[in-house]
Amino acid sequence: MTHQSEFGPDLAEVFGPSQQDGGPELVQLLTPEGERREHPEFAFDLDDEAIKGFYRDMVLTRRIDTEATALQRHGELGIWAQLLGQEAAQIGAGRALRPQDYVFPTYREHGVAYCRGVDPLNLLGLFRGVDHGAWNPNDNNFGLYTIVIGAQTLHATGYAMGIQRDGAVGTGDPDRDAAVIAHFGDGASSQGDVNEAFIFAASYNAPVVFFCQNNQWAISEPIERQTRIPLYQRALGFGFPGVRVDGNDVLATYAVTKAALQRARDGQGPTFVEAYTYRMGAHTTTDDPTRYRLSDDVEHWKLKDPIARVKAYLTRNGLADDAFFGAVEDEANELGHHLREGCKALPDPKPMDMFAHVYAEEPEELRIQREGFAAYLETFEESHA
Amino acid sequence: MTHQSEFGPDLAEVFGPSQQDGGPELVQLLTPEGERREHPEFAFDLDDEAIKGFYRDMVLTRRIDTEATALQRHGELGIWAQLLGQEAAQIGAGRALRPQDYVFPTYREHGVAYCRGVDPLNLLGLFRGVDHGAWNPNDNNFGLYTIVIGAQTLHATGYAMGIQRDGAVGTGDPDRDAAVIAHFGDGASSQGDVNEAFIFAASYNAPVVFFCQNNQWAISEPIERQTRIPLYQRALGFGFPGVRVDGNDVLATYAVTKAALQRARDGQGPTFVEAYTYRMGAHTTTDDPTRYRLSDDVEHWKLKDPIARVKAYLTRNGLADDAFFGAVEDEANELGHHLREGCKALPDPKPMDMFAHVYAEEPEELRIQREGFAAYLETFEESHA
Amino acid sequence: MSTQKITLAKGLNMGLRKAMEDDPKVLVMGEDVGKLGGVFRITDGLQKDFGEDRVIDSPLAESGIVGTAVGMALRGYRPVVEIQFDGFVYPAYDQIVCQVAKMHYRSKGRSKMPMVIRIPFGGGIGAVEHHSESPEAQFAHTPGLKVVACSNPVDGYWMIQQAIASDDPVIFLEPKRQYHADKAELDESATPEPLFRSRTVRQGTDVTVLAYGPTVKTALQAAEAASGEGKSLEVIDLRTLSPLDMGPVLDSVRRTGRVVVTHEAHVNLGMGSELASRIQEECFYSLEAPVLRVGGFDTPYPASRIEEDFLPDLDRVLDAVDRTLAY
Amino acid sequence: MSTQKITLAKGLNMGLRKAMEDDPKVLVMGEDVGKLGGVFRITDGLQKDFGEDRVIDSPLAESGIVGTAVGMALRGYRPVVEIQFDGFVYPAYDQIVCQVAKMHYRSKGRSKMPMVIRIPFGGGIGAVEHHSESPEAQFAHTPGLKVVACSNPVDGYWMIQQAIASDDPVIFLEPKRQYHADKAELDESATPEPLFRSRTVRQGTDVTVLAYGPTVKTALQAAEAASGEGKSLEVIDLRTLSPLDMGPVLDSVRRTGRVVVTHEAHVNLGMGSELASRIQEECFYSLEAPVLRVGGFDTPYPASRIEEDFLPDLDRVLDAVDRTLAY
Ligand SMILES: Cc1ncc(C[n+]2csc(CCOP(=O)(O)OP(=O)(O)O)c2C)c(N)n1
Ligand SMILES: Cc1ncc(C[n+]2csc(CCOP(=O)(O)OP(=O)(O)O)c2C)c(N)n1
Ligand SMILES: [Mg+2]
Ligand SMILES: [Mg+2]
Repeated sequence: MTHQSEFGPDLAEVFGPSQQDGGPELVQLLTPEGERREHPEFAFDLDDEAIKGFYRDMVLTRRIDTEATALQRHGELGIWAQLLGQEAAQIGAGRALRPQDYVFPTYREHGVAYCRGVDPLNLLGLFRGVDHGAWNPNDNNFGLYTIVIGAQTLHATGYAMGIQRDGAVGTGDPDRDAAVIAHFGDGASSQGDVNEAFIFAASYNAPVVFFCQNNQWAISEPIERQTRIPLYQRALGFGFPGVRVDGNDVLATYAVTKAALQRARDGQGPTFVEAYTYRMGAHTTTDDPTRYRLSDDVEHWKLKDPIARVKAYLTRNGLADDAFFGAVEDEANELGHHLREGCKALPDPKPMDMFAHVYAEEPEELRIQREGFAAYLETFEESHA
Repeated sequence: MTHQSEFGPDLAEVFGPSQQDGGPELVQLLTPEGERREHPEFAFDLDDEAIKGFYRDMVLTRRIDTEATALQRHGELGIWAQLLGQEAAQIGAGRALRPQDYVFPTYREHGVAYCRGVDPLNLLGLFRGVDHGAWNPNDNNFGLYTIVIGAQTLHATGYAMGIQRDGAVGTGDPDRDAAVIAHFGDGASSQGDVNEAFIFAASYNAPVVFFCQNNQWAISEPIERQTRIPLYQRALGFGFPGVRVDGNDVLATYAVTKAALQRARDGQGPTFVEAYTYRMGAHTTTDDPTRYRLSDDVEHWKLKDPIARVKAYLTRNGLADDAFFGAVEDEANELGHHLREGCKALPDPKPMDMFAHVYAEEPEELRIQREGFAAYLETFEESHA
Repeated sequence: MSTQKITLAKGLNMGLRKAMEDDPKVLVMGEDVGKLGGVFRITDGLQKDFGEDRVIDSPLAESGIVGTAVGMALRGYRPVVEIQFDGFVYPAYDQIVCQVAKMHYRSKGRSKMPMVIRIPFGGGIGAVEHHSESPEAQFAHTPGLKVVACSNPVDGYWMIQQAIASDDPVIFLEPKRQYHADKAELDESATPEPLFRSRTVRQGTDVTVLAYGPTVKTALQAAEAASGEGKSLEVIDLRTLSPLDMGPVLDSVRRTGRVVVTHEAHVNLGMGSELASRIQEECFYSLEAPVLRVGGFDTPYPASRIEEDFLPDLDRVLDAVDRTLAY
Repeated sequence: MSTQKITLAKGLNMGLRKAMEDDPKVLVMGEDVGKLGGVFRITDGLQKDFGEDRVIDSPLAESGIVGTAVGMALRGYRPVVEIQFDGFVYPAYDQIVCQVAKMHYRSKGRSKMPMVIRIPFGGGIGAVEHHSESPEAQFAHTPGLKVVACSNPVDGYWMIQQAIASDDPVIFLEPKRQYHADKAELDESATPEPLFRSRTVRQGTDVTVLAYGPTVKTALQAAEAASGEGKSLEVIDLRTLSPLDMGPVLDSVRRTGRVVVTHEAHVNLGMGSELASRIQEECFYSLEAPVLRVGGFDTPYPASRIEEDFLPDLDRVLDAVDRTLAY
């Protein structure tokens, strides 16, 4: 009785399906082979030193990811949301930010967190189950990870409206004008909240960049379930620009995100950036992608590896030598060590911690509950004593 | 301290604001002066008799509206949602339907209800407060009025998915293939639910027409608060066609809706129809539009009256005489009488009715509550006896 | 400052204005709150005086309103969100219970959520479906939110200002049928009671009647009627639903031994059930009779022509009083 | 038919399969329910056998899932919706409480809403935020919905089929930490108990313990432990939360005079408060002690490393048992 849906994808024929190579609209500045490309609208305006920096960023980010994945396998984390394959999208976006900009991440923005200076160890807390978010969002203008899909896009829009009200948009002062970036996935684009965020951002012309990492999958559901046309086109219907950038190309992602952020800071409103990429790993460490996707696809995308192409570029043009790559590798090893040791040393919360910070001002009834539980716990300590 | 927002509407400049005359994209087949126009894509394929029928429909619909408004003023209704000015949009859409199609209305679709053969008296119940919907949705394939903005667009999409599963799409059998029409307003287009309905409809290629009456206002909020670009363009970002039709032109609305419904029935998926019109009256009888809009605008739109232009066409071309117009007027008077008398005669619900139909199968605890209240009520009857 | 007679609508309007004057970070946001002044006119005149950037007409999307307000709060603003009617708070439910309620906890107190969500609630105005709901229990069940209900013009004036001043998110319930009903004398120079305190509004000795929002008036009328029959009812206006201020309640119950709770929300899992549970837990030996609950029945809100039968009224409160006294 | 040993996950899977075989109108819909078989594999293999039109992978939008399911139900289908985790039901809250719950009432019984909304609920699996919530009280407070919770594999098999057969919408709660835990013997030829009935799962004479879903196991363990100390606990698996089946509860309380209710949901306005209210109302003179509640604390669900402290466990149930016995 196995059968497929009889309702044919006629729209995909009309509008063209989402293509594995991103289609002609893809902004690319560095090919998978490591060759630079020009684009009529977007230019990469940094030097080769910066590219070496991006290389380092991506290697370290990948190390955070593989280290955390390994920690999960060893039972040190409850779960981990891998970013393997999405390093360029995150470093490109993260490095385009100014300090005064503000980031609203999902649960997978480890690379962006790294760019913001969040100690990667802090990212592990919530996956280990010791807290819901260890860093102070105000320290690095990097919000806490948001798990309810799409919710943070509205927060980002509201925060951007706050920036407007603070007069920090369109003044021309580069240290004052600020933008917000909202991260989300292709699956998230189907949530009402995300679409409402588009509406509010357009309506108020808010300085926010909607940065979607289209990694082709929402757990087991392919992008075709969420949209029949290239996702960046969604923005056009809301009245602001959408751009599809090669999310495995750190130069292009940087250039496009930078332009979008500047547009926001200048008071020209929201932009939608679709970073076209691929989730090379499982959705999380508890997922089993062999149930729903072909290893062929994964192989195809391996050829587009975001780090390999920068390495190719650097090598081919003699911009970096073994000493450089070796030094980055050493740094990565050090980071790995930091994470391994740090993770195991993360202090477990104490039972009584669950009562902390429920409110800014604790109500009496909660105090009573808290004290009651403390007294209850003490009876055990006594009985064990 | 009065001031306006400083965040300029630069997008409106880029994309062009929503224009009072609907802009060049407006599909129009009958001008406000009553002259027929051709359109490259949409043709009106009925004869002049049909136009006379539409005239009658619109006059009767307007009478339902003015009669109900008067009944509210006389305290017979708690509130009334007026459709004044939107007759052509509703009759054009309503007459394009086949019996097997299904309608999901808002709270203002009195003209569509009329087209479906719902006794207008039945519409009064919920505004009078005697029930939440008096008609059987299955009698006329006309759903109950939905008050929570946008919720019905998802029901419409799901119903359309049901039609697909029944194999009643794209068979080529004109009596079998069915479509769904979802009505909603310009304000509703901002709700998450409506945008999710677009996503589901596109994803499953569901046979549903999203029919938006853009009457320029969501209570006191102008369309510019909801979108900076023409609303029909919203659909393009979701991957299905959008059309802006002159909602004060019954011929054009009919032609466009009919084409969209046929597209759906043929299995070609959803279409967004923006019927560009104007809410001539208040939002409801409790609203006071003088607080937020200029009477100039209303005057401007009076010149585009949907009924006047059909009358002009019929008169100018000698297609209808005084006898015809008089007969329609008589019918309207009769209808008015029916509504006035019928409304006052609508039976009040009985207190115990509140317990009816909470569930298909009443749980014991509710039965006990119901019986307890009945007994309680009896103590009053006894004490009054 | 001299006193003046005001309605609840006026009290709220004045309180909002005062809060906006006192703190430039206070913003008002919602559907039709601008030129129209809200469908109940609670924000009347505020946009004219504070501008479109502080009194923000929003697109028609409740999740969007609350969700963007979260962002504004994170940026240091104090948004006061208006939900047009109780029945339309549900599209924002996710943002309220998963984000507004949890942000402070999640962030270990680093991100405050000083937001007020104003909800005109309750029935009795002859409205159509979804315009007469009482969603308070659902919010009170959610840790991280505070929930209060005002019942009179003077409280409206003070409580809205206190809620705005609170660093915790407050669900602020306004009994819509009282908006333009009774007037009361406001003395703007008075010192208000704290926000999270209940108030005994009538002393009595036989039965304690607990009420909030729209049923405070009903309870007082019942007390008046009962006193004619020689029964002395003590009436407590709870004012705060989460946290509950059990002190005055338990004191009273220890004296009277009998309790009737009344609210418009459905009885099943309504505030009455929590109050009954706590009272029997705390005052087990003081109770002479079970705590009785008089609320909206466990049916959807009915057509308005029979809403007064659905809603608790004087007679049903008195009936419960009689039943508890008969124990 | 021969019997077999199955897990809860398997029981639900088999029950869904049976319902789909028996009635072609039954559809399954949700995120990842197709090829993946759901993140908990409850729908494993169903799409392969019943096709993509009956086992529908949906876009990532819960309101959309429930809202389109409403439309499918209106067309005559019987949708079974999967919400991936408890904490993600809230975006669909509006559709559930305003549409699913009210359609039958609004239409005077003309539009049935035979929908099942399956929600894996509760904690104890070491998950991150929003994956361990217990939202049942909020749904039970809503007239028009029926709410049930299964606690074991055999009930899973039967109850899901009964819920699907019901013409009323059913919120179907599945204790996710039991999915792959204990096995039980299923006899497919047996006659199941009716859906909306509670069940006494252990007889006792001293204290009545009320539980449902994940806490049934806890309660049984407590009873076992208590019996070692000579205390006889009666344990009732409520199974149905709305409507409540008070018959067996009141019978038991009249015998024991003492009650402990335990659930993972927050105590404040949790099911325990409704149960306590009704029990004190119905059995006032039988109670020897107040009804005590043991639930999740009134804090947001904490980080998973301390979730077992948040959740009611054997010790906390026994503590309450001791407290009630000390009265
Ligand atoms: C509201 C909500 N529904 C469901 C989930 C469960 N869930 C977690 S991640 C995910 C898929 C997200 O896909 P996408 O947005 O593409 O982001 P990605 O994980 O691919 O980065 C789902 C369904 C959730 N977290 N929140
Ligand atoms: C979810 C929700 N929020 C708010 C309201 C209150 N409300 C009723 S009608 C309306 C404006 C609707 O505007 P639009 O969609 O343009 O339709 P129109 O009334 O103009 O036909 C509002 C805000 C509602 N009914 N539902
Ligand atoms: Mg994805
Ligand atoms: Mg409108």
